[in-house]
Amino acid sequence: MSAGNSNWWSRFYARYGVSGPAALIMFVFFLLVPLLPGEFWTVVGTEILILGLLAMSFNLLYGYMGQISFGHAAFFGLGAYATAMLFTSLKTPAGAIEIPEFLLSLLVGPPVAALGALIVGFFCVRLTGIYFAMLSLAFGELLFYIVFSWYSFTKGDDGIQGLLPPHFFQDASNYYYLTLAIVVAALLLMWRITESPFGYIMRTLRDNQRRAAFLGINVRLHMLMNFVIAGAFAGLAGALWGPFSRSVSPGLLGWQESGIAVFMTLIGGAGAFIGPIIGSVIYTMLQAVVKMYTVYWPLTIGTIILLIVLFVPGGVLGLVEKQLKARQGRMHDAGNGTDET
Amino acid sequence: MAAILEVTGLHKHFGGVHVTRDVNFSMEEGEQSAIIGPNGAGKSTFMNLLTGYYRCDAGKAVFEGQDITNWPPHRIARMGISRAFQISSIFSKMTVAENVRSAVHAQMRRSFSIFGVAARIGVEETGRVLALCGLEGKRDLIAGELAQGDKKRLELAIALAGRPRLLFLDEPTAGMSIEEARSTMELVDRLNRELRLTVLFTEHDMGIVFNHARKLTLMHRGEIVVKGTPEEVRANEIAQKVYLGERNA
Amino acid sequence: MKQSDRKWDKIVDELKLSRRDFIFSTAAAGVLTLTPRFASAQAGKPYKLGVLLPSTGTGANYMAHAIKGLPVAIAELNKRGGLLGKHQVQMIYRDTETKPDTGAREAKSLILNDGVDGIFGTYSSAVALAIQEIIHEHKVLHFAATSNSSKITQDNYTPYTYQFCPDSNMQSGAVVVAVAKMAKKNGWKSYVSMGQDYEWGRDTHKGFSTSLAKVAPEVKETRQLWFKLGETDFTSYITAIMAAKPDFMFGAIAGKDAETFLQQAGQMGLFKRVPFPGGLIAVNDLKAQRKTLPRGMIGLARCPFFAHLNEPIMQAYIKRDRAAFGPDGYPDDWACMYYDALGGLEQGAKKAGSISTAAIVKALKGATIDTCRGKRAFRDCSNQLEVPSYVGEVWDSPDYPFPIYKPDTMVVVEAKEVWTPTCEAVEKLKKKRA
Amino acid sequence: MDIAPYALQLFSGLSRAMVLFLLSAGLSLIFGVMNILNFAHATLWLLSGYVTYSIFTVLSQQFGASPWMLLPAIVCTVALMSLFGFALERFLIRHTYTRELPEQLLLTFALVLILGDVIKLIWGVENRRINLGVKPMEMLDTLVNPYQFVIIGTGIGVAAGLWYFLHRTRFGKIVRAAVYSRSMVSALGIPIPLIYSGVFALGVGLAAFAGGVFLPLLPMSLGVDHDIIVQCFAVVVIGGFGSMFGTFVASIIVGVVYSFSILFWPDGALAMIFLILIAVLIWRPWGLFGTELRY
Repeated sequence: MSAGNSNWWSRFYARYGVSGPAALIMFVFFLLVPLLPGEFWTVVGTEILILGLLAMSFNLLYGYMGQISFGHAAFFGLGAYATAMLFTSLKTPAGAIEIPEFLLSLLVGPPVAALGALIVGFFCVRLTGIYFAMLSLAFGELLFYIVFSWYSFTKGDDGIQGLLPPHFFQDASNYYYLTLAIVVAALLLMWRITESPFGYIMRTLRDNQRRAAFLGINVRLHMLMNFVIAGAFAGLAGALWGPFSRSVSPGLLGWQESGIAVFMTLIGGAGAFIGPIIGSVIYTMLQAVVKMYTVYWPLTIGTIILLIVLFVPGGVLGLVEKQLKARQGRMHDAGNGTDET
Repeated sequence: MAAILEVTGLHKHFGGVHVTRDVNFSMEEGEQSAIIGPNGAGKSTFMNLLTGYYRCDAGKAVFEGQDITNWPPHRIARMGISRAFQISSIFSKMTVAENVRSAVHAQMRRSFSIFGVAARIGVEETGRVLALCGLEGKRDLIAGELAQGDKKRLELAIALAGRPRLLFLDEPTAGMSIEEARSTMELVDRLNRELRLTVLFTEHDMGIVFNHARKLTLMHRGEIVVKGTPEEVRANEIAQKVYLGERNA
Repeated sequence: MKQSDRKWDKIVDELKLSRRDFIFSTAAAGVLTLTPRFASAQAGKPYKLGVLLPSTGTGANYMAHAIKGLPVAIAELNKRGGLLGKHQVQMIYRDTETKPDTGAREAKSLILNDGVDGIFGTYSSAVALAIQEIIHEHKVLHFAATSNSSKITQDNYTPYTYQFCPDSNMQSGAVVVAVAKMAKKNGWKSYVSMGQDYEWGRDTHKGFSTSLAKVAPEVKETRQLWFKLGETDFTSYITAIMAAKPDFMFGAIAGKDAETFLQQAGQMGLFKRVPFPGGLIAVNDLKAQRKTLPRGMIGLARCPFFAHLNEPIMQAYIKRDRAAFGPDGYPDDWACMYYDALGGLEQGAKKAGSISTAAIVKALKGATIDTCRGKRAFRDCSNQLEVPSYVGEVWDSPDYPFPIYKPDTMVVVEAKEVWTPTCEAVEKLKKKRA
Repeated sequence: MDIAPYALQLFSGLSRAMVLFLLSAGLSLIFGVMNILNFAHATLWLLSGYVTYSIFTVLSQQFGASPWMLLPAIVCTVALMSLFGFALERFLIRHTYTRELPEQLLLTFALVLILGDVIKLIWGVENRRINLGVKPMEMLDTLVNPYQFVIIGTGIGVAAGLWYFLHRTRFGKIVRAAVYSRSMVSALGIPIPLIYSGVFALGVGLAAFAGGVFLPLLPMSLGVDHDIIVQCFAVVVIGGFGSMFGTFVASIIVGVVYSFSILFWPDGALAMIFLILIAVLIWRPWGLFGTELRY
């Protein structure tokens, strides 16, 4: 019995790495969130999912392609604005929105963000490392500035209010389950992509771009495609954000928002597929709790990031994985190693 | 027999320094030859020019009748030119099998497939290349953690996974034990013999050069000094002065 | 400043808060997250009041006094028994960071987690608009007293929001009244505008230029300059203004940017060449820049204590704050308006005979309340308190350690003269709410 | 044509340029030598402004108020902050040299958050300013702030000083060599870690100096660092990584372009900076005066 169990476990672990069990546990946990007393934790859960999706999309660039983007939130913001604008124009004269129109407005976020990513990415993928980071930052700031200044189109600094979802989704639990369904579907799609030949080509680009080029890989074109995919997922997260927050504002595109995606990824661990979501759980919950007690939230999160960079370089999941590997190494000597990591 | 590679008047300079100067060079299909020369002679630059890593300032390179001058690396690679690097250049965070598998995917033109399952595509080919290079037992190890000799073999495996018709090897045995070097060069010989793979390699070890290359090209200060069979090169006066003399003395 | 900090420490001791709690939740900034610990004899259900103001971002220095003053005011209210004499008020403070998203998130946290009954705030209009969506949905009372975009009470109207501050149109209207008089007197013909490139700046500028064009069409705007929030170097803007040689300049500048601009412009002698009438110069500016503000400059204020020294309520505010924060601790405009909001809450509960939001909202509709600015009524259609704006000349007073507006030339522009003229016009602006 | 407005705008542009240069010089130095993009540079600058304020206030109370008290206050601040920079490098930054780029960025980003709140804890949210009592002076039929000559002079002085240091002193030459080849420097038997600590301390010292010099012009307030660091990045990137001369030229370009944008297209002044930055990154990612080899 116990042998069979461990066999099942090791096969499962071998196939999905530490992400598999973590994802299963989290999925069960996420299903149960609305059962917690009070609406508050459901709202926090929704935020965890949306920002987690943003961080996951960022990690397509960072963890899989090896480039750090400080302008990734620009696509989150573009998605949010696209949805917000369509949402506003689809409202009935009475100021409400019907469910089909609402879902339609959610759909517009990813393509708009992907289009933005295509334009920005066209330039960014020519560079790597710090230059990639700087150029993405510059474009992100430029997009922020455009949304901020183009008052007649975007309502500028005011943002867009009144994004109250249809009555059914005004209930926190219903919106939560909608978000959960969309995010889980997006993550399954992402998993599929990262395990595809394309996903592994991304890893080769992360490890050694020059070598990949000599294999016949058009480096820039592949990077651009990944940039667009990541932008689309960020746009999806943005689309969910507006109706969740009931309003959007230009700050969603700013570099500090990008910084949050970077934080989450780093806290959870960029090396594991599910790492950024774990990061989102930790970051968002901490934020919700810490802000109840002190205004010194930046100090708190700054110290945590400092400690993680110094002492837990692989993030929380990296640490877990290391522990598990050490245990596994002790249990079986050699034999079935892991297929995926 | 037709030349598979024809290079004429290849010229490259960095700032004021000429690293290759008016290089004319050709290879026939199925040939296995070596470029030798002291450090800084321009051997690696020559390979970098032919594989598109550097742009040349003048000259022309024709591969299988197609002008590939100044093409980007990935297009040259797709033409069927592969290379292995002097300092092993592998995908260090991926496993050995994943390294080779991705190279196979690239060769299969599946690199843009985002919905395929990587673990199920090109499995046979991957297995074959791994077996060929003696890396089956190490397929699940992380590439960056391999021993130096294994890294070089993986380097070769990645190059072979592209199913090249012309293979450049930059110091293929550097860092290997004598035993590993021998088996690696035997593999190269076999590929050349059985698959009629055209091979051009650089090497410092004159023993390997004379045992495994049927033609030699000696470069010095960016220029080709001598071309010919090992015996011809060995007999050449300039060659002895600039290179062989110092080495074999 | 040092002295007031020490006084503040004393207050905290008197409030019987442990020093450790104080450090933990507030530290030197005087930023509070605290609940008073007075046990009341006939304690009813406590009234939980969320306070959403920034202690981070452009508006932080403007809000500092209000953030540290509100707990003192609430403590005093609780000593009297609280709302209706039996409901102790618990204040829960959250930082909006001057970001709409953070504001919306913290509003949700206050409502859903802390279960607040009412929310005071906030500084930035954009944040206020975002918060309104949340408070309308959850039917929570909202008193605004700094953010003054006219949208808050008109376009984005919700019955749960009450505005204690003159809105942006009322403020620029007041400036126009003053400027038109001065233009006539001095023969001014041209001006340059400069503003913060965001909603409030644009809105204020629009209000000013359109009404001035109506009142004094001969005065022309020759140049507009917009700068990004958080600008640190105004030199190039100042030389550009001087180069245009206007008769005067109009500015829509607030927060720390106003402080920076006034300092740099003063040092460059801008105001010796170009009068700057009607820039926002609130009591906190008069205090902070007491040495450097050019005397004779015409400023605009929202609720200056020195304009209503005869009002008993104002006298009480001044007395309380000077006792709490030292002799220099006169409440600034923002603090006064939040105290008025607290007073409004107390009177609303009394009128309603209940602390339920629905009852208070109903009771305050069109009601007249006592404020530090005298008896003032809420406008029926927008819940805008009928409060004036103040335009005056910076002047050294013998009575205060900092300059105030010169009393005999100060113009008090009443709300009715400058606000959106009819309720029909307001109704037209209101967006539909589902 | 009246030339005076343009001359004035050029003057204010130069003043802005020197402000940017003083702020970016340390950033550029640290990046060039250590390859670390220090997000916290502007926060360290802001912290220095507060520290200078406090020392200035104490000195004025002890020895009587005088604008000249600013000089000893700046000297003390630079010394203190350099020490702080030395310690930062030794205890924090050093651990990230072998790490990947994002982790280095995040470490300095964490410092932005931490130091920002430390300022709030110590000085509160109220702005801090000092008043030197400078009187405006007449120039070109208009008035200017004489302190701006101090800023421009200081900027040029610092540029000259840095040039002298990097080209004429032994330590400076080693630092320059380290920009191009670390292995060469360590082959000379010079301990690289010491150079890094020294350079980081020097960079923070420059930020501290800038903080003190701006104090009479700019009230110190929380959050200024967030607004200004992106502009500093733009200057360093446009000038070219590792090139102090490039940083100097880029400051002038950015400052003057900004200044003239205000005259001709005020709404787009900041967008102009980002457009220049994007153009440079696309056309010459290594910057106007950077070295291509390091790209």
